Amino acid sequence: MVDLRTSLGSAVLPNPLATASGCAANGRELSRFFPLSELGAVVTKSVMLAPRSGRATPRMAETPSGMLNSIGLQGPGVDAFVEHDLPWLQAQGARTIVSIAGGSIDEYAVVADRVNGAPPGSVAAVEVNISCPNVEDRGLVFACDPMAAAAAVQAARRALDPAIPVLAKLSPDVTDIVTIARACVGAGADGLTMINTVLGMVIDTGTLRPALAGVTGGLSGPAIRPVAVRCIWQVHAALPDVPILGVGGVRTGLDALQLVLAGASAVSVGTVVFNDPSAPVRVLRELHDALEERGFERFVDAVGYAHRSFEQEYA
Amino acid sequence: MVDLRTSLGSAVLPNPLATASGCAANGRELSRFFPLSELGAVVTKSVMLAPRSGRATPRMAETPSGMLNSIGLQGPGVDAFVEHDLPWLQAQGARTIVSIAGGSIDEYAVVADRVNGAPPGSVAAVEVNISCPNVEDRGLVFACDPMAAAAAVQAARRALDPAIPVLAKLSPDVTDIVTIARACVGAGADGLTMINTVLGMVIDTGTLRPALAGVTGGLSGPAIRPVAVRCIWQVHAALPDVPILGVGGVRTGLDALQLVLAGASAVSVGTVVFNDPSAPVRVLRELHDALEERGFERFVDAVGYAHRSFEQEYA
Amino acid sequence: MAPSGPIQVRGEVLSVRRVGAYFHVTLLAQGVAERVRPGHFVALAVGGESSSMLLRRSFSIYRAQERGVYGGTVEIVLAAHGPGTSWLAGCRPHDPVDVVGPLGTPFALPKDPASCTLVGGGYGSAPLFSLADALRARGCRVDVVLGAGSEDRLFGVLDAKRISQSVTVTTDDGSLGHRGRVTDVLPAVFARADTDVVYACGPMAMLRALSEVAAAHGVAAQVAVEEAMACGIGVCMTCVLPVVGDDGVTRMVRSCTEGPVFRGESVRWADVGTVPPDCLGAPLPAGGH
Amino acid sequence: MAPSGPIQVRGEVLSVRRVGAYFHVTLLAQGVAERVRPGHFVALAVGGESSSMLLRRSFSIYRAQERGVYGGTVEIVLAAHGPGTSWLAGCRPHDPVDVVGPLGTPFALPKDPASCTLVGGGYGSAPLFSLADALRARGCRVDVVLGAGSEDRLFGVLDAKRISQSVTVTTDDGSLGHRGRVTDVLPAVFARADTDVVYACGPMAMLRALSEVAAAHGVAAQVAVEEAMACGIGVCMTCVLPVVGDDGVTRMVRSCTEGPVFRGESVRWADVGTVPPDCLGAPLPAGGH
Ligand SMILES: Cc1cc2nc3c(=O)[nH]c(=O)nc-3n(C[C@H](O)[C@H](O)[C@H](O)COP(=O)(O)OP(=O)(O)OC[C@H]3O[C@@H](n4cnc5c(N)ncnc54)[C@H](O)[C@@H]3O)c2cc1C
Ligand SMILES: Cc1cc2nc3c(=O)[nH]c(=O)nc-3n(C[C@H](O)[C@H](O)[C@H](O)COP(=O)(O)OP(=O)(O)OC[C@H]3O[C@@H](n4cnc5c(N)ncnc54)[C@H](O)[C@@H]3O)c2cc1C
Ligand SMILES: Cc1cc2nc3c(=O)[nH]c(=O)nc-3n(C[C@H](O)[C@H](O)[C@H](O)COP(=O)(O)O)c2cc1C
Ligand SMILES: Cc1cc2nc3c(=O)[nH]c(=O)nc-3n(C[C@H](O)[C@H](O)[C@H](O)COP(=O)(O)O)c2cc1C
Ligand code: FES
Ligand code: FES
Repeated sequence: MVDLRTSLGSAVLPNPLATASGCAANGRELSRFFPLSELGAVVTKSVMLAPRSGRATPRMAETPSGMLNSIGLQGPGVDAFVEHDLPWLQAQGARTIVSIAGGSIDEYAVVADRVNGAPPGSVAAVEVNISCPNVEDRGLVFACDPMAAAAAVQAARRALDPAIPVLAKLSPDVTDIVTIARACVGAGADGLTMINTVLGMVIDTGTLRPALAGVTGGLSGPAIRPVAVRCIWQVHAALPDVPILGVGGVRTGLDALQLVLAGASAVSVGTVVFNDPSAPVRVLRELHDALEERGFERFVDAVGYAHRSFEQEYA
Repeated sequence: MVDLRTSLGSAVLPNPLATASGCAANGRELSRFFPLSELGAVVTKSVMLAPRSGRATPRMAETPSGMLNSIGLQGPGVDAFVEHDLPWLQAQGARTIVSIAGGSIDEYAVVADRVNGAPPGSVAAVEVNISCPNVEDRGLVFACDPMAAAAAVQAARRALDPAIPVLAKLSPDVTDIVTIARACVGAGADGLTMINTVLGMVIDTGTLRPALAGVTGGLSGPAIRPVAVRCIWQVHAALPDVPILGVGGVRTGLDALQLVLAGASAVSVGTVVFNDPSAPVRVLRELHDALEERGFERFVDAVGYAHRSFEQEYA
Repeated sequence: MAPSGPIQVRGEVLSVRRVGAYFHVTLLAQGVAERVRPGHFVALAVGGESSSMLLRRSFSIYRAQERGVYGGTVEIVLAAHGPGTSWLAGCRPHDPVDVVGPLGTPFALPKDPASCTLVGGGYGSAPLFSLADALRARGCRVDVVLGAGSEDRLFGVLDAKRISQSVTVTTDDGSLGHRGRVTDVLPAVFARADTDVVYACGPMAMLRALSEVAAAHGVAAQVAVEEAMACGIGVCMTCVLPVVGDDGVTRMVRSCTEGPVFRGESVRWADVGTVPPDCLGAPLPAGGH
Repeated sequence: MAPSGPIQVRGEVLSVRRVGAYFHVTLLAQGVAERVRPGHFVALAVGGESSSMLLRRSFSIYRAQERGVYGGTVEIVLAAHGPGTSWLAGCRPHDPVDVVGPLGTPFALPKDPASCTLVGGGYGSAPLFSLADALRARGCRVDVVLGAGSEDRLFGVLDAKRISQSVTVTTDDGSLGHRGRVTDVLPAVFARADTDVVYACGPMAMLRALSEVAAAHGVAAQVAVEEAMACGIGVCMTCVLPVVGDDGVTRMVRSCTEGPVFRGESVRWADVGTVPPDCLGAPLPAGGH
C-alpha cells in the first residue's frame, strides 16, 4: 500500500486524484458512478458572478485523441452555486476545489468574496481560471499577460481567508509559461493548475464553416498530454516549491504518473471522463499500482522525480 | 476535374500538395513510393551551414495521435545539399522548397546565399525555419520574438534572388502568432508556413526520466491539427493577401481541406508520411475529390473559403 | 422498485444484423436492461483500446431484455454514418463494447388511458416499440406513423403493425407509402385516432414541424431530440438547446439529462443553435457591460 | 532480376499462432515476398483506421513466400509487448494490415563458401532461418546458437536443427540448454566450426557483447540492430546510432536504411545513445562557437 496523501498548499488531500473544472459539472452526475469522497478533490465548473447561458451550439467537435469545446462558461452564478452546490458536495464528503472566473478584476474579487462566505470547511481550495477575456482590456485573455494574470489572482487572493489556498490555472497558449507562473505566485497564488485547453479550431468540411459556433475552441484530451507534461516540467524546474495540480490528457494511471514525475502534486482527469465516467477512480487505482510496482512508498516521493534522476545524470 | 494549380508568392505549383520539412528527408526515400514530380512541391529537411550530427537518441516518442521528436537538425550541411540533393531533385522533376535554418542571423544569411548559388530553376522557394535557438541570444528561439524572427527572415531574403519567394515558418508556441507573422512579412517574407511542432514532453514511466535525450521535443501529427487550423485561420484573417503553406496533422484529403478553407494556399503532409509513405499522393487525390464533390472548379477558390461564408453570415 | 440511474458496464456484442440501411446491434450489458424505460438511450465507447475517438456515441434503446439466453441485453438500431458508427457496424460477436446507460429522461406516460400517436423518422422509430408496449399496458390506443427518405431507411414497419391500431408510412421519394413528410399525414391520423398525445423521435427538422402541427391541433407532444453530445451524462454542457421552463423562463438546457425527451412546445425550435437574447444569462448586447 | 526496394500494400492477416511466448503471424502481402532478402524487415501499421497509434511497428521477416495457396505471404514472429504489438497479436484472419517492405539493408553473404555461425536472441532468431537457407545454397557451413531469458522465449529450436550442423541453446534461467548467455558458448562454437562469419540478431546488449567476442576471435560479425524507429523508411532520422565508416569517420547513421545490419566492429557500441564528440557534425564543446 502506497501512502497516497498529498497537499496543495494548506489543502491536505487523502489522495492526488481530482476531477477537472468543466469536465465534472458540480459533481452530482458523476456521483452516480462513484462516491465523490473517494477522490482527493472535486474541481467544480468555473463559476462567475451572474448566471450565464454560455455560447450557442455547436459547442464541441471531436478531434484525433481529443476534442474542441467552446461552452462559454454556462453556469448558475456564484450565489446559487454557494447555496446549492457547495453544501451538497460537503454532504457527500467531497473536498471541493472551487473554480472561479471573471470578466474583470473586480468580478474575480466579488466572486471570490462570495465563495469566502460559504460555510466553513466546504471549500478546500479556490482555483482561479484566468483563461477568460478581460472585457475591460479589449477582450485580452488574463492568462496571456503576466500583469493581468497577477491582478486577477491577487483580487481573488485578497478576498479569501488566508487559510484557503488559491491555485492559479494557467493557459499553455503563451510564449513563456514560467513568466506567467512567477507572476501568479508573486501575486499570492499558493499553487498552480496546469494546463487549461490549447486554442484550436476545426472547420466543418460539410458546411465549409467553423465547426463551433464560437469559431475557435479549447483543445483537450490525450492529444495535448505532452504539452501538459512540458508545462509542468518547465514550471516545476523554475519553481520547485510551488505545488502544481496537473491536468491535461490523463487517461491512465501511467499518464497521471507522467504528470507527477514532471512535478504535479495532484492530477485532474478532464475530458477522459466523457469517455469513461469512472475514469477518476480507475486512474487513482492504476496510479497506486504503478507507484507500488516502482517501489514508491509515498506518493509525494514521486512528485518531480524525473527532475531528480535527470539532474543526477547530467549535472 | 478540379483545376488544382496554386501559387506561393511567385512560385507556381501544379497542385497544392507538398511534403513537410524533416518528414521526407531530401526526397530519395519517398521517391521509391511515388514520383516526386506528382506533388506540388517537395520541402526538404532544414539544412544548416555545416554538417550536423543531430542529438543523441532516443529522438522520438509516440503520443496519442501524434509523436514527439527531437532530431537536432541532423544533416549534411548546405554545400553538400546544394551539390548532391538539389540537382537530383531537379532531375526528378520535383519543385523544391528548400528549408534553411541557422543558429545566428549570420548563419541564415550565409546558408541562403549558398542556396542562392544553386543552378537556376532548382529552387522553387526557400522556407526559413526560425524555430531554432539563437546561440547569440541565450538560446532564445527566433520564432518566439518578432524582432528576432524578422531579422532571420530579412537575412535570408536579402541573400536570395528576388525571384525566389521566401516563406517564414512559424512556431505555434507563442502568445500571439499574428504579431510574429506581421513581423516576418514586414521583413520581406513572401509567404508563411504554419505550423512547426508544438513544444511537448513525454516521461518514460519505466526509466522515470524524460523519454527523449533532448528532454523536450516537438509534438506533431493529427493531435495538433486543430492548432494548425487555428493559426492559419488567425493569420489569414489578419493578412489575407499573404500566401500560407499549411502544415500540421494532415492525414486525409478532408484534413487538408480544413487547412485550405482556413486560408492555406498549399498543404504539407508531415508526420503522417511515417504512417503511410504514399500519403502525399493519396491526400492529393482525396483533396481533389473532396473539392469536386463540393462543386469547386478551381482549388484557389477554396482557399480561405471558411472566412467568406463566416463573414457573410455574421457581418 | 427497479434500480434506476445509469451504470457503466463492459458489454459485449452478441450480434450485428443489417436491416435495410441500418444495423441492428444486440449488446450484452448486465444490469442495464432492468433500469431502462422507453426513451432512454445508451452511450457506447467506440474504436477499441487504442482508439483516437474519445467521445462516446449515443443510441436510442430499441429493446432491453432483463434476461435472454445470455443475460441482460440492450438492442440498438444504427446508421453507419461516420467513423464511430462504422466501427460499431463492423463489430463481430464477442467484441467488447463499453456501455453507459440508461441515460436521459424517458418519455412521460399518460396517467390514464389516452390515444397516442407515435411518430418515427428513420432510425428514430427505434425507441417507439417499447414505448408502444408500455402505453398499451396502460390501456392506451396506439397509432404509428413512420417516415424516412426512402424505403430502406424505414425501420420496423412490420413490427409496428403488430403493436398498433394503424400504421401510416411516408417516404420522401415515394418508394413506400405516402410520398412526402410525416407532417403531411399527421392531421388525418390525429383526426382518425382522436389523438391526445403524440410521441416522436427523429431528425430535428421533423420534430420541429411535428411540434407545430401538434400545437395547431391541440395535441400534446413528447419529442426525443438528437443534439451532438460529448459526454451523454450531463457533465460537459455541449448538448444544450433553448427550452422554456414552467416558469416561462428560457434556459439553455442539457438534452442528455433534462432530455432527450421534451415537451414539443417547450423547445424554442427557431432558436436552436443560438442563445436567444431573452434566455437566462444570455450575453448582454454589445456595448453593455 | 528480382524487383527490389520497398512497396506499400494493403495486406491481410492469414493466421496468428501462439509459439511459446511469441506470436507467429502470417500476412498476405502481394509483391513483397519476391523482393525479400535475409535480414530485411517489414513495417506494419497498427490499430486500424481510427487508431491513435500513428507509427508503424517493425518486424524482422521470418519467412517470405512468393506464392503460397493465397499468393505472396510474409511471416513474422512477434512479442506482444506494448499496445501496437498486442493489437497485432489480437488480429484475426482476414483483418486488413497495411504492410511496407521489405525495408533495410539485408545481411551480406560471403562470396565463397565459408563457415557461418548464426546467433539469435529471443525473437531475434526469426530472420536467421532464411539466412541459413541462403548460406547453405552457397555451400556454407551453418551452426546456430539460440539464447533467451527462458525456454518459452526461444524461437525455432527444432527448425534450427534441420538447417544447421549444430545447435547450441542458452537460457538465462537454465530452463533449456546452457544456463547463461550466448557469448558464454560462442568461443567454443567458433573453435568447433572454425567460424569465418558470425551473423546475429537480438537485443543490443547481446550484439555488443557478441561483437566483442567476434573481434577477439578474428571472426567477422554481421549484426542486425533494433533501434526505435518512427518511419522505418529513412526519412525521419530517429533511428540513428554512431557507426564508423570505411573512411574512419563516425557518423550518426540510420539503422532503418543503412542498417539494420551492420558490421559488428563498425558500431560504436559504448556510444550508442550518445553523439560521440568525434562524430561528424557533433556539437562543439560548450564555450565554442
Ligand atoms: C440521444 C441520441 C440518440 C441517438 N440515437 C441514435 C440511434 O438510435 N441510431 C443512430 O444511428 N444514431 C443515433 N444517434 C445519433 C448518433 O449518436 C450519431 O450518428 C453518432 O454519434 C455519429 O457518430 P459517428 O462516429 O458516426 O460520426 P462523427 O460525425 O464522426 O461523430 C463525431 C462526433 O460528433 C457526434 N455526433 C455526430 N453526429 C451526431 C448526431 N447526429 N447526434 C449526436 N452526436 C453526433 C458524435 O457523437 C461524435 O462525438 C443518437 C444521438 C443522440 C444524441
Ligand atoms: C528492425 C527491427 C526489427 C524488429 N523485429 C522484431 C521482431 O521480429 N519481433 C518482435 O517482436 N519485435 C521486433 N522488433 C521490435 C518491435 O518493432 C517493437 O517491439 C514494437 O515496435 C513495439 O511496439 P509496441 O506498440 O508493442 O510498444 P510501444 O512501446 O507502445 O511502442 C511505442 C513506439 O516505440 C517504438 N518501439 C518501442 N520499442 C521498440 C523496439 N524495441 N524497437 C523498435 N521500436 C520500438 C514503436 O515502434 C512505437 O513507435 C523489431 C524492431 C526493429 C527496429
Ligand atoms: C467541455 C470542457 C469544459 C471546460 N470548462 C472549463 C472551465 O469551466 N474552467 C476551467 O478552468 N477549465 C475548463 N476546461 C478545461 C479543463 O479543466 C482542463 O484544463 C483541460 O480540458 C485539459 O485537461 P483534459 O485534457 O484532461 O481535459 C474545460 C474542458 C472541457 C473539455
Ligand atoms: C521527425 C520530424 C522532423 C522535423 N524536422 C523539421 C525540420 O528540419 N525543419 C522544420 O521546419 N520542421 C521540421 N519538422 C516539423 C514539420 O515540418 C511540421 O511542421 C510539423 O511536424 C507539423 O506537421 P505534421 O503534423 O504534418 O507532422 C519536423 C517534424 C518531424 C516529425
Ligand atoms: S452531453 Fe455532456 S452535458 Fe449533455
Ligand atoms: S526510422 Fe525514420 S529514418 Fe530510420
